[in-house]
Amino acid sequence: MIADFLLQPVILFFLLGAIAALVRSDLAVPEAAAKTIALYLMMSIGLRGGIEVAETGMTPAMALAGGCGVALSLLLPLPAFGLLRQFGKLDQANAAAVAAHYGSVSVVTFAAGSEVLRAAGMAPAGFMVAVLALMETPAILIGLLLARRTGPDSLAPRGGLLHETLFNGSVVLLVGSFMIGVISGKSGFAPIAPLFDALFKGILCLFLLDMGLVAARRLMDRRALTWRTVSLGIVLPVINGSVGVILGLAVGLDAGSAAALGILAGSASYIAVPAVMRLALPQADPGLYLGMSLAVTFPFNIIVGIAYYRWVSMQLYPVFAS
Amino acid sequence: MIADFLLQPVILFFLLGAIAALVRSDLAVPEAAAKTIALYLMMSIGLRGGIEVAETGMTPAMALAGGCGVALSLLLPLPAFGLLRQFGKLDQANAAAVAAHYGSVSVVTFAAGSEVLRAAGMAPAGFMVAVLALMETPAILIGLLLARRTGPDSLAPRGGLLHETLFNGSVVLLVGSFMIGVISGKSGFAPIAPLFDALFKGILCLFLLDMGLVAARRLMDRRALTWRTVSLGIVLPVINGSVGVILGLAVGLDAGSAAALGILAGSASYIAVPAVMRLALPQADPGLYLGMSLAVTFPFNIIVGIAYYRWVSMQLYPVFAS
Amino acid sequence: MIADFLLQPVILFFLLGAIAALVRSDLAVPEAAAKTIALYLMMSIGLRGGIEVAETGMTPAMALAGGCGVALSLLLPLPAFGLLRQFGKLDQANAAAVAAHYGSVSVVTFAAGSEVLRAAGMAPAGFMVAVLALMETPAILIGLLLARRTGPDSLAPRGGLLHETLFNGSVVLLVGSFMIGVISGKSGFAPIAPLFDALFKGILCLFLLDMGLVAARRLMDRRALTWRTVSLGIVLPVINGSVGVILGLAVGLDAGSAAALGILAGSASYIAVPAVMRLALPQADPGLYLGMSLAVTFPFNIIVGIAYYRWVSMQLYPVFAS
Amino acid sequence: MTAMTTLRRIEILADEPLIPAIEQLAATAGIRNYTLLPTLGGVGQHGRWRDDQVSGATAKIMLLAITGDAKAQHLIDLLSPLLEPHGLLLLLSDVEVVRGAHFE
Amino acid sequence: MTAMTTLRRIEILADEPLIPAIEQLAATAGIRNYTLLPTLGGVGQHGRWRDDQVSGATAKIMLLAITGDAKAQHLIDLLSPLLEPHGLLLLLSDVEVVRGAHFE
Amino acid sequence: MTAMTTLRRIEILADEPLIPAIEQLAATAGIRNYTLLPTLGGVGQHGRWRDDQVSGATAKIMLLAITGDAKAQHLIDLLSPLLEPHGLLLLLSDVEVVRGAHFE
Ligand SMILES: Nc1ncnc2c1ncn2[C@@H]1O[C@H](COP(=O)(O)O)[C@@H](O)[C@H]1O
Ligand SMILES: Nc1ncnc2c1ncn2[C@@H]1O[C@H](COP(=O)(O)O)[C@@H](O)[C@H]1O
Ligand SMILES: Nc1ncnc2c1ncn2[C@@H]1O[C@H](COP(=O)(O)O)[C@@H](O)[C@H]1O
Ligand code: NA
Ligand code: NA
Ligand code: NA
Repeated sequence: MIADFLLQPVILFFLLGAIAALVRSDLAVPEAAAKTIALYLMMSIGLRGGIEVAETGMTPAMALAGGCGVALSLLLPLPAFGLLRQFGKLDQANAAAVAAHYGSVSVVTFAAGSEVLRAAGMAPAGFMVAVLALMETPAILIGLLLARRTGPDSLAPRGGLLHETLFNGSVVLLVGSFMIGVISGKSGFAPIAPLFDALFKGILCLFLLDMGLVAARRLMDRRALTWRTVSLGIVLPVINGSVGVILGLAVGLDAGSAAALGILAGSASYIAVPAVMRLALPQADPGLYLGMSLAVTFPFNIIVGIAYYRWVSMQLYPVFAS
Repeated sequence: MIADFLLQPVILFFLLGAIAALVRSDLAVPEAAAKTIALYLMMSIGLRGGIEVAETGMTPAMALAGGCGVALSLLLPLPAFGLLRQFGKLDQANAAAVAAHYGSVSVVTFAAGSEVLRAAGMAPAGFMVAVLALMETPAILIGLLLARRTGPDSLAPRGGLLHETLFNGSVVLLVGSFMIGVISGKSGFAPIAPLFDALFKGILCLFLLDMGLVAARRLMDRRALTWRTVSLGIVLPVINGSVGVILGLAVGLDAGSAAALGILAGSASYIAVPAVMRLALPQADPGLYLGMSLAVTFPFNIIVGIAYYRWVSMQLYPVFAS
Repeated sequence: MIADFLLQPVILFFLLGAIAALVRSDLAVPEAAAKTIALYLMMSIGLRGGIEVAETGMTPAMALAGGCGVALSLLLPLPAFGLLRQFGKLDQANAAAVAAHYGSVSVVTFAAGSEVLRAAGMAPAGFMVAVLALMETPAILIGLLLARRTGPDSLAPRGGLLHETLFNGSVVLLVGSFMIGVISGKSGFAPIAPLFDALFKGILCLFLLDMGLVAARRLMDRRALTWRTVSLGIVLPVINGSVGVILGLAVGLDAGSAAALGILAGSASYIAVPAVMRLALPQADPGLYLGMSLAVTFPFNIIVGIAYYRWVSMQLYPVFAS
Repeated sequence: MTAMTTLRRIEILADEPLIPAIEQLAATAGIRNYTLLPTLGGVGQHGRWRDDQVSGATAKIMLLAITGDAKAQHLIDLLSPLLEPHGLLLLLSDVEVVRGAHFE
Repeated sequence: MTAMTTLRRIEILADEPLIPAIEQLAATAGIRNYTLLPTLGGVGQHGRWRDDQVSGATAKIMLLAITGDAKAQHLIDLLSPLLEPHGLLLLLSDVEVVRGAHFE
Repeated sequence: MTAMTTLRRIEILADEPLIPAIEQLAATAGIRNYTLLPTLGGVGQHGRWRDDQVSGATAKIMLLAITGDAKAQHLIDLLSPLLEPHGLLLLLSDVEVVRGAHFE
C-alpha cells in the first residue's frame, strides 16, 4: 500500500525533480509558472472545500475542527521552540522563526494528502479547507512573541505586521475561493469544474516536479542545516502530526478528517510565514527555515508523513469511536 | 436574476481580486500568466466564433452586423469627445485618446457577456466575434483625427500608425483564430475543444481575479481621475451600449446578438488602443485613459452593464421584431 | 489528404504565427509560457509513451528500434558534415555544429508527427518515445569529434561536456516521464489524463503559434543564412528522413513506427544541442544553426516533411513486409 | 550640445517584502521617483538565493533612484543601520542627466 | 594587466511600444549595438506604473548602449526634445571596457 | 554622514549556459559574491538575439559583482581572451558602497 502510494505519478514527479537537481541537470520550471500554479492550487482547494460545505451545510464538527486548528497553530510552536533551542542549539530569533513555520501549514502537503486520503476512500470533510486557512496565521503571532522582537531598526511596515499576516496573498486567495465555493455551490461550480477539478492532479504533478527541484537544490546548498536541524525537520512533523490526529479523533472527527488535521499539524509553511519573517525577524536565517521546511519536512511528509498520519488515524479511530 | 448573475464564480473572482487590492494584500498574478491567459481567451473566442460561422455559413445578418460595428466604432467617439471636452473638462489630446478607447472594444467584457447571454439562452451569433475584431481599430483612427495630431517631435514609427493599428497583436490573433475556426470547422475543432472550450470559463475566473486586482489598484492610484471623469466612465458605456443594442435590433439582429453589439459598443478598450496611443499621442495621460477604461468602465460593465444591455435588448426586441 | 493535413488547427496556428511575424505584428507569447508549455509537452509525450510500453511490455522490436535510433544519431552527422563543408561552404566548427543538430531530434516535430500518424490510423508504437530520448544526445558527441575541438580558452564546464549532454533538462524530463509512465501504467495515468492527454493537441496549437513567430522572425533576421544553407535545411531532412524510414522498415518496424523513425531522423534539434554548442563550440554561429533548424527545417517538416515520411513509409512498407 | 547635470544614482537590492518599507524611507528622504528592476539570483555573505519561491520570500528586487547629493546622503544615512540585518546591497555612483530640474 | 578604454554608458527607460522607434534614432546616431533589460514598475512625475497590462502599453523597457562620446552626444541631442512628452528617463555615465575598438 | 568606500563594479553579459563557468572564473579571482540580472534581447556584432528559445540557448544573463580593484583586474585578465569567442560584454565602472569591508 505504501508502495502503491509511492508509485503514484504525483510522487514520482517529485522524485524526478529531486533527482534532476541532484545530478545537477539544468531542468527548471519558470518562476512565473510555479507562482501561477500555486495560485491555481489554492483556488481549486478553496473552491472544492467550499462547495462541499455548501452541500453539507454548517455542522458542529466544523466549528470543533476550526477550534482545534487554531489551538494547534497557537500551541505547537511552544514545544517546537523548546526543542529548537535545546536540541537544535538555535538562537532565540531563529528558533522562534522556525517554530512559527511548524505551527503554520503547507497548502501543497494538504493537497497531496487529501488526494491520498480520497484515493483510499477516506476523503476529509470539505470544511478542512477552512481549517487549513485558519491555521496559516496564528503561529506567526506566537513566533513573534517568542522572538520578543523589539528592534527600532526594523523595516517592518507601518501598517503593522498584523496586516501583513492577515492579508497575505495566499490567505486571501484560499479564504476567498472557499467562500466563492460556498456561495456558488455545486451548480455554479459545474462550468468551471473542468479546470478546477479535472485538471487538479495533473497540475499537481507539474508543481511537485518543481518542488522536487527546489527542495533538492536547497538541500545541496545546505549551508544552514546541521544534523540537529535536519533531525528536527523530521521529528517535529512526526510529533505535531500525531498530536493533530489524536486531537482530531478526540473531538470526534471522522478518520479522514482527523488524518487531514494531522497532515496540517505535521506540515510546515513555506509561503505565508517566510514572507512575514523576512520583514519581522530579519536576523533569522531564511536558509535555515526554508531549508528545514522545504528541503527536509516537505519531502518527508510527501514520502512518509502523509502515509504515517493516515495509519495513525486508522489505528486509533476505533479506540476513540468506541 | 441579477443576483444569480452576480453570484457566478467568474464575477465573484473579480470581486475577490478587487477586495484583495483594496485591503492591500500582496496577492498578484504573474504578468507572464496574465498575458498568456489573454492570448488563450482571444484564441478561444476567435475559434468558437469561427466554427459557428462555419456551421451556419455566411448570412446577410453577418454583413449587416459588421457594418453596424464599424459604424459604431467610427461614430461613437464623436459625442464621447464632446462630452469629455465639455463635461469632463479634458484637453484635446486627452479627450481624443479617451474617446478612441470608448469607440473600440474590450475582449474580456465581450467574453464575460457572451457567457452570461449563453447561460440565459440568448447566445449571440458566432459572427459577433468578427464584429468584435472589426470594431477594435476604426475608433483609433477617429481618435487621432480628433486630436489633430501634428507633432514632428513624435516617436511614431516610420511605417506609420496605420500599421501599428491594423497589425496589433490582439487584432491579428483574434482575426486569425476566427479564420482558423472557419476553415477547420467543428470536426477540426473537436480534438482541441478540451482546451479551447471546456476550460474557457475556469480560465476566465483566473483572468478576472487579475482584472479585479488591476482595476482596484488603478482606482486606488487614482491620480488622474476626477468625479467628472469617473461619472463619464459610467455614462459613456450606458449611452454607447444603448445605442449599440438599438442599432442591432433596428437592422434585425436577434435579441442575443443585439445585446452583444450593445456590450461591444458599451465596452472600452484597454489592450489595442492604449498601445497605439502611447506612440501617437504621448501627451495624453495613460493614467487617465487606462484608469477610466480599466478601473471604472470595465467593473461597471461586468457588474451592471452586461445585465443592463441584455435587459434593454429583451425589452425592445418585441418592438422591433413586430 | 495533404490539404486535410494542412487545414488542421495545429498547422494553421503555426502559419498564423509566421504570418504575424512577417507582417511585423507585435504578437508575442511570453517566454515563461513557452518554456512551461515545452515542459508540458515533454512530460505528456514521455508519460503516454511509457504507458503504452507498460501495456505492451518490452518487445524485441523495442530494442531494435532503439539500436536504429542510436545508430542514426551517430552516423547521420557524417554525410551531413560533408555536405555542409562542400556544398554549404561552412568552416569546420560551423559544419560540425550544424551536423550535430541534424543528427539529434526535435521533440515538437515528433509530437506533431505522432498526432498526424495517429489521426491516419498509423499510430507509432509507444516505445518510439524512448527512441526519441535515445537519439537526442549521441549526435552531440559526434559533432564535437568532427569539430576536433581543442580550445584551452573555452568556458566549457569543469564537469565535462558529457555531463551537460546527458543531463540536459529536456533529456532528463523526457526519460523521467517515460519511466513514470512505465511505472504507473494506465490506471495510475487515469487521474492525470485530463491534463496530459485531453489537452495535448490544444496546447500544441499554442506552442506552434509561438514556433511560427520564432521561426519567421529568425528567417527575417537571416543574417547567417545563404541560399546554400537554406537548401541544405531542406535537403538534409529529406535524406535523413528517408534513411530513417527505410532503416525502420528494414528492421521490421510497422509502417507507423518506421514513419516516426523517419520523422526523428529528418528533424533537427533546437533545444538540447544548441545549449551544449554554446558552451563547447562558441566559435560556431547560433544564428546559423538555430536559423537552419528552427527557421528552415522545422517549418519544412511541419508542412511537408511529416507527410512525406509517412508517404514513403506507406509506399515501401509492402516491399519490406513481403 | 545638450546640457547635462551630474546627479547621484542609488541602487538598492532588497527582499521583495521589504520594498514598500524602503519606498517609505526614500520618501522620508525626499526621494519620490524611482524604478524597480527584477533580479534572478545571487550569492552573498548570507548565502545563495534564487527566485525559486512560490512566496517570493527570498526573491529580491533592485530599486533605482536618481537624485541630488543631499537627498542621496539622507537616504543612505537612513538605510545604513538596516543594511546588515536585512542583507541589503546599496550602491552609489555618479550619473549625468538632461533636464536636471526634473529630478529635484 | 588588460588595457581598458573609457566609453559612455547610455541608459534609456521607455514605454515598450516606443522601443523600435528609439532603436531607429540610435541607428541614426550611429549606435547599432545595445541590450534590452526588463523592469517591474516605478514612480515618476507622470505617476506610478506597473507592468500589469495585458497590452504592455504601460510596461517599460531599459535600453543600454555603450558607445563613444560623440555618438552618445548625437543620440542625446536627438532624444532631448522627446524626453518630456514621452516620459523617458535618460542616464549617461562613464564605463570602461576591454577591446575598445569593438564598440566603434 | 555615512562613510563610503569606492570599489569597482563589474558587469558581464553572457549566454545563460556560460554562467556557471563564469562563476567559477570569478571564484578563481577571489570574487564569491554577485547578483544575476535578467535581460530581454539585444544586438551586437554577432547579430540580434532575443530570449525566444525554449532551450534558453540564446538567452543572456547579466552578472553584477562589486569588488576591489585587484580582484576586478584579476577577473578581467582571466576573461579577456574569452570575450571575443564567447561574445561576452564586460563593463567596468566605479561605485561607492557603505561597509566597504563587507566586500573584501
Ligand atoms: N559584492 C557583491 N556584488 C554583487 N552583489 C552582491 C555583492 N554582495 C552581495 N550581493 C548581493 O546582495 C545579496 C545580499 O548580500 P549578503 O547580505 O552579503 O548576503 C547577495 O545575495 C547578492 O545578491
Ligand atoms: N529620479 C528617478 N529615479 C529613477 N527612476 C525615475 C526617476 N524619475 C523617473 N523615473 C522613471 O521614469 C519613469 C518616467 O518618469 P516621469 O516622466 O517623471 O513620470 C518613472 O515612472 C520612473 O520609472
Ligand atoms: N555597445 C554595446 N552596448 C550595449 N550592449 C552591447 C554592445 N555591444 C554588444 N552588446 C551586447 O552584447 C551582446 C554580444 O555582443 P557581440 O559579441 O558584439 O554580438 C549583444 O548581443 C548585445 O546584447
Ligand atoms: Na504545522
Ligand atoms: Na465601445
Ligand atoms: Na535528426
